[in-house]
Amino acid sequence: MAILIDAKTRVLVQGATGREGSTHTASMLNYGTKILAGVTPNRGGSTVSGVPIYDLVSEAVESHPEINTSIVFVPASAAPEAVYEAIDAGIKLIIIVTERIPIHDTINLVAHAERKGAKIIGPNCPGVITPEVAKVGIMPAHLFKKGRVGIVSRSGTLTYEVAWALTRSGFGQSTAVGIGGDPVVGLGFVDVVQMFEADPETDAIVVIGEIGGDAEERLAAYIRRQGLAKPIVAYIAGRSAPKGKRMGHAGAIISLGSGSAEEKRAALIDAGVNVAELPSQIPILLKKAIQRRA
Amino acid sequence: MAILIDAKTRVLVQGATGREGSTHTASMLNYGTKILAGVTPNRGGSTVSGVPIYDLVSEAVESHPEINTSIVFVPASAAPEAVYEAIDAGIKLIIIVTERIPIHDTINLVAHAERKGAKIIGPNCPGVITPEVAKVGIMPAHLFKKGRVGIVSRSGTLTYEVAWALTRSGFGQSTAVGIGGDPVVGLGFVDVVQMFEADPETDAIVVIGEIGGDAEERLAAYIRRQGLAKPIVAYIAGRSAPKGKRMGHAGAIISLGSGSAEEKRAALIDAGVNVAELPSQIPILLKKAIQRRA
Amino acid sequence: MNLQEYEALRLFASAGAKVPKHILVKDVEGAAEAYKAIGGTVALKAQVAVAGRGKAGGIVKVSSEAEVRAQAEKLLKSEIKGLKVESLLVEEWINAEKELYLGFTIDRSAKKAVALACGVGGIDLEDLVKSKDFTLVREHIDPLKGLMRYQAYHLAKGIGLKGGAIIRFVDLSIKLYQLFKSLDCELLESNPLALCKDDLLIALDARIIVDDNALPRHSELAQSSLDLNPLEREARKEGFSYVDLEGDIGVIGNGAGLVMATLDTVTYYGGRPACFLDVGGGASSETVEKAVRLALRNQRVKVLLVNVLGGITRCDEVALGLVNALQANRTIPIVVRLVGVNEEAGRRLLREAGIGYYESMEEAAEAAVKALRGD
Amino acid sequence: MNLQEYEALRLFASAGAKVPKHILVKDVEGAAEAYKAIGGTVALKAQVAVAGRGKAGGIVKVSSEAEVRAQAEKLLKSEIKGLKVESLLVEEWINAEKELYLGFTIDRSAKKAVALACGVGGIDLEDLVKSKDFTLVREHIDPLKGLMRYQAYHLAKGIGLKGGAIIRFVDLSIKLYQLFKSLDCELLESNPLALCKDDLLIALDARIIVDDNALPRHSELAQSSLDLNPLEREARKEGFSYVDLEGDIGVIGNGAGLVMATLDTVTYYGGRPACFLDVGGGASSETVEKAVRLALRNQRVKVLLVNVLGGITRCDEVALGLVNALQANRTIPIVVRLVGVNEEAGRRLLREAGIGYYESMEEAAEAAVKALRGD
Repeated sequence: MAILIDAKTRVLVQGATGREGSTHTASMLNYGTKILAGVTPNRGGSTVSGVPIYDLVSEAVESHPEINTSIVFVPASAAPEAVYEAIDAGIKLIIIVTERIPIHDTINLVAHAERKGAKIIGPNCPGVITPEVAKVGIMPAHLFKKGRVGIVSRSGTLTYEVAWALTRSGFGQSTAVGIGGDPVVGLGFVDVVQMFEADPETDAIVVIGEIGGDAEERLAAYIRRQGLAKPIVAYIAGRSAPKGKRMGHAGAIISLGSGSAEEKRAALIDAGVNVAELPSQIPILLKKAIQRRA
Repeated sequence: MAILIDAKTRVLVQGATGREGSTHTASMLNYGTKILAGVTPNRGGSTVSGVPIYDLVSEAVESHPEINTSIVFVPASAAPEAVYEAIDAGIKLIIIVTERIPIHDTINLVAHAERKGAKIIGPNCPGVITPEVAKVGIMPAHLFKKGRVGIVSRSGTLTYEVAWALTRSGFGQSTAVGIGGDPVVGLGFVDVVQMFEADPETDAIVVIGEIGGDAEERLAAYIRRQGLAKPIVAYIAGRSAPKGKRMGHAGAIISLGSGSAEEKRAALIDAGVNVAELPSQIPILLKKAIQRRA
Repeated sequence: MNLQEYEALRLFASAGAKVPKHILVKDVEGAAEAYKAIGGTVALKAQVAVAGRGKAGGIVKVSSEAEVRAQAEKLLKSEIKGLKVESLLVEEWINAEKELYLGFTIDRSAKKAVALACGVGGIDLEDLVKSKDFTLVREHIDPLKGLMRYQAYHLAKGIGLKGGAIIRFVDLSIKLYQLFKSLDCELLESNPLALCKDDLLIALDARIIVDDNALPRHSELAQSSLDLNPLEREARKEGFSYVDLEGDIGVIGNGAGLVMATLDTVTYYGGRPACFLDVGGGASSETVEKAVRLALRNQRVKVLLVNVLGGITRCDEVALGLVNALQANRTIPIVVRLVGVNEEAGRRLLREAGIGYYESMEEAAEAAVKALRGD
Repeated sequence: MNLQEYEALRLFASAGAKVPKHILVKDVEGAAEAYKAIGGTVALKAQVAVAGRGKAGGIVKVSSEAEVRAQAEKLLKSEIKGLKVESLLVEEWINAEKELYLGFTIDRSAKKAVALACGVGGIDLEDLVKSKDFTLVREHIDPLKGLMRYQAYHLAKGIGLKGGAIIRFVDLSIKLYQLFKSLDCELLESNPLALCKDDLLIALDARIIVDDNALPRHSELAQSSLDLNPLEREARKEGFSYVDLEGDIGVIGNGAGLVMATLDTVTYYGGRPACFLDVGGGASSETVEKAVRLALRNQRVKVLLVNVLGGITRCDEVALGLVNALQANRTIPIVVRLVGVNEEAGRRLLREAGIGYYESMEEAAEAAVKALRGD
């Protein structure tokens, strides 16, 4: 059943009529994702790639009560309200692709989602793919292949790079989750690793971290505390990044004396995680780790 | 064990050094209430009737971890923050005596308390008394007597009037709860009636309502839906109040075409509640109701 | 506190809502001047803060200066639901394609603010709430995030708006909600809200009730009290809860619930209360004295009934206040019920002044009714 | 965005915080004038938005006009941590009884804002966080209710304040938190915050970093970018994520994570990157062309490494952009890794233009390092 996204996933696209929204609606449908409806205020009654558009999430959900997942392409200024709307309509998994949402808005919406028991992925994330089942995101799906390795990542293109390397090495993926590159995001490494650990269709886990914050250190602390039954390999981008400079992602910055790749690597290694020095080493380390456990 | 307040109740007084706070601290202590600490910012280190005063609730709770109840006498402008402070320090029962708290502030603090699983009584309430055990409130305790009737009321003095009438008729009280006279309050009639219904030390229930809002109608609806094993008698003040005029309590106003005493009486009678026409009839109706059930 | 209509209109406008041209006037000459400034057809609106003003003849449509003068004179001499008309609003007459209702208030059971909209306007909210003929659409507002655009959108669709009207309605709702919240309102409504051509929305009427408890943080508001008569205004200044009633037995007591119950008991025994006066908790003798003097200024009061159950309030203080108030001025019968803390000392004071007292509220109420009948 | 210090001081003052008298100057003459206006002892502070300015000699205490002239001239000719000093703040010298730290930032793991206070000021927050010598007191801020007074009180007690100083610290904290929130800050700090006699608190330094993503709603802020060098400023204008580095291999790619990994791979093979340039997702040929031209303006770039994994980005667009950019201007070796959507079309374009390409990032990075060595 993989994690987060599976054959039962029924998708709502918020901001479906915009450039990004419509392009990716077509691409997701093409991959076989079951998209039941889209929402754009004042566009109710139209369609995008045959998907009916509604003015309000409540209307979409009323007409399509099977909807259980939303993907948000709404521009940053309106995205937080779109997420509240989805939460209030009872949708429990919301994937926010939108980038450039102000951090205080994200803090508020993540707090609200927690209050209402909804899971948030992102913002500023490529989404989630369960290869050959469904993609709720913007990733180039041809690089992914069905299999038993779970990927969780703070980066978009680097996820594709790693997924492709795994695919070519014969490691298909159960699910790949992009948690987003912002300083504050909904689900974190620990949340997703716990899901992979519990998922019978996942045999091994790949974590792609980067500089900034302490998400990797928290994962390391979690693993030290709880242990992990499945083999895990990590890669941390940004070893050569200078202090105090934002490396593209809003969250990728070494600041307040923490967040360097070295610290993260050290913490993970200390927790028994295999850490690759280059993305291309991931499949090799994974193979070794699996053999070791077997 | 009565409800809300019992022998295990350990009290913090917020705003203990003010005129009201210090008077009632003395009076509650005198009644035997276990007050462990008081809080007033910048007064830490002093005492009120021998009770140690702290600057912060967190300090009081650290020194007296047995504290499980707070009573708030802090002036309206600072009362909401005092309540947040108590909630954040983990106190699960907070009795707000303060009157004149703006309604939007009350809405916020009640929502926050719900989020954190704390019970709020009031604002603008006389508090709670479990006669001959403890009083956490401002009521004249000599009018109350230990017994097996639970009282819940939107009014202060009228509660005393009714308690005294019950006492003189030989009906002592298990607990008397003043839920407060504001339009929005924490615990409502239904919450407290449910507690009395479940309380082995309560045999019968007296409800004192008044005009304004629909708390009595909601109680009636609850009783119609769920039934009630214990005999119940109600009195509704304000049959002779005109529409659109606020009768003292912020909440006592017939507005938007609802909230009249007649409607409330009719709803309660329809739910099988015995409704007194005068406060003095309550003990008589109670006697009859108890005999009927027996 | 009920704001005056012109002040509510000003606040609506400052929040970004469109309102008609309007001028507040106090006399006929002013009304004529205002008409000249606005022209065409105008509404003359009596400035009294009561619901149902329109039905009671408080709004007149006029189209000439002569008519303005005649109607203004008539209105300024009238009383509406017991309140004297002291000023008029001369307001541009707007041709609405449709009249709507939009309001915000507090839903006590939900413990939240609520936005209300209806596809029909100009009808009392009370009637809207009770009627089965109109659909009143509601959206509860999460205090932690405020009114969301999609909620306003839902209201707009719920009352049948389309296209551009939806967008304008959503924008207006968000603006008025912000005003409602920032002013600590109990009620804020536009009724009717006119939908005009080109999807323009114009608030023909603005009504705002600010939470009295929040007034200390709204010094920007003129303290108006158009919904109170002179005695009620004075009582408020003195810090009493006072309500004028239509009977002849004045009722004073300590505690709102107790005073309400006293009114009910008087009514039960066939009497009719003339006023509700709560002296509050812990009243001093001076406070009680003031309260009695105030009640006696109500010309309808023929018998005074004082009901005190002393808890925080001390009976001796109450008795002293009564004695002092009545010393020089005991023109009508007074009936007292006095029990509780220091009751013996209080009763002694009353006995010495020749004032009787009762043990129970019922006895006292019955005695007051009898005293009125001269029994 | 790092605000300039004088702007941060102005915002602090408008929020109700006390700040020293200060004047921004651009030249020696201005500094002398400012000194005359302020008098006594002043601090000359280089306006560069980098941490550790004081330690790097960017703050000088002076007490005479001659000194001011001499030191201002020196400072205005200097560079601090690679940033040219273009202006100075002449600031009244405050005698502090004690220096404190007060700041607000985002705690990523808690997903909340956090207030931080320390009984020692003037030390980098970075060092405060890491040091065991000082107690840094933290209060997480519930986004739904903001910083509460009792939390600020807790901070004040936690850093050892007493009496009136506590009350002033609490008031200041609430004011600065409101500023932090209303400006959408990532960081707002006063370091040092001076505790002076009579419990006065004066912000000797004000530092504000506004969330770039929130800038669209803060048109009131002057767009300053003192933390960026000229090439970085230009890149930001073009919409690129660009960071200047100290090596000689320029790195361009699509996606921040991928570009970071490319830098790491270059480093792994012994090379040193000269820049980080992310063209983003779905870049057109024009965007790629601009990116290449921009990178080539970095004088340190001796080899250019382009790493594109096409998903949303199309390889043919990338190739076209590269070819166009390099047509007239191919002075240095370029190494390309190009795979993904439309890779065949893209590679054909490269082949036709005589540009080689690789299949893997590792091969390409290794090749770039070799190209630099002239292998």
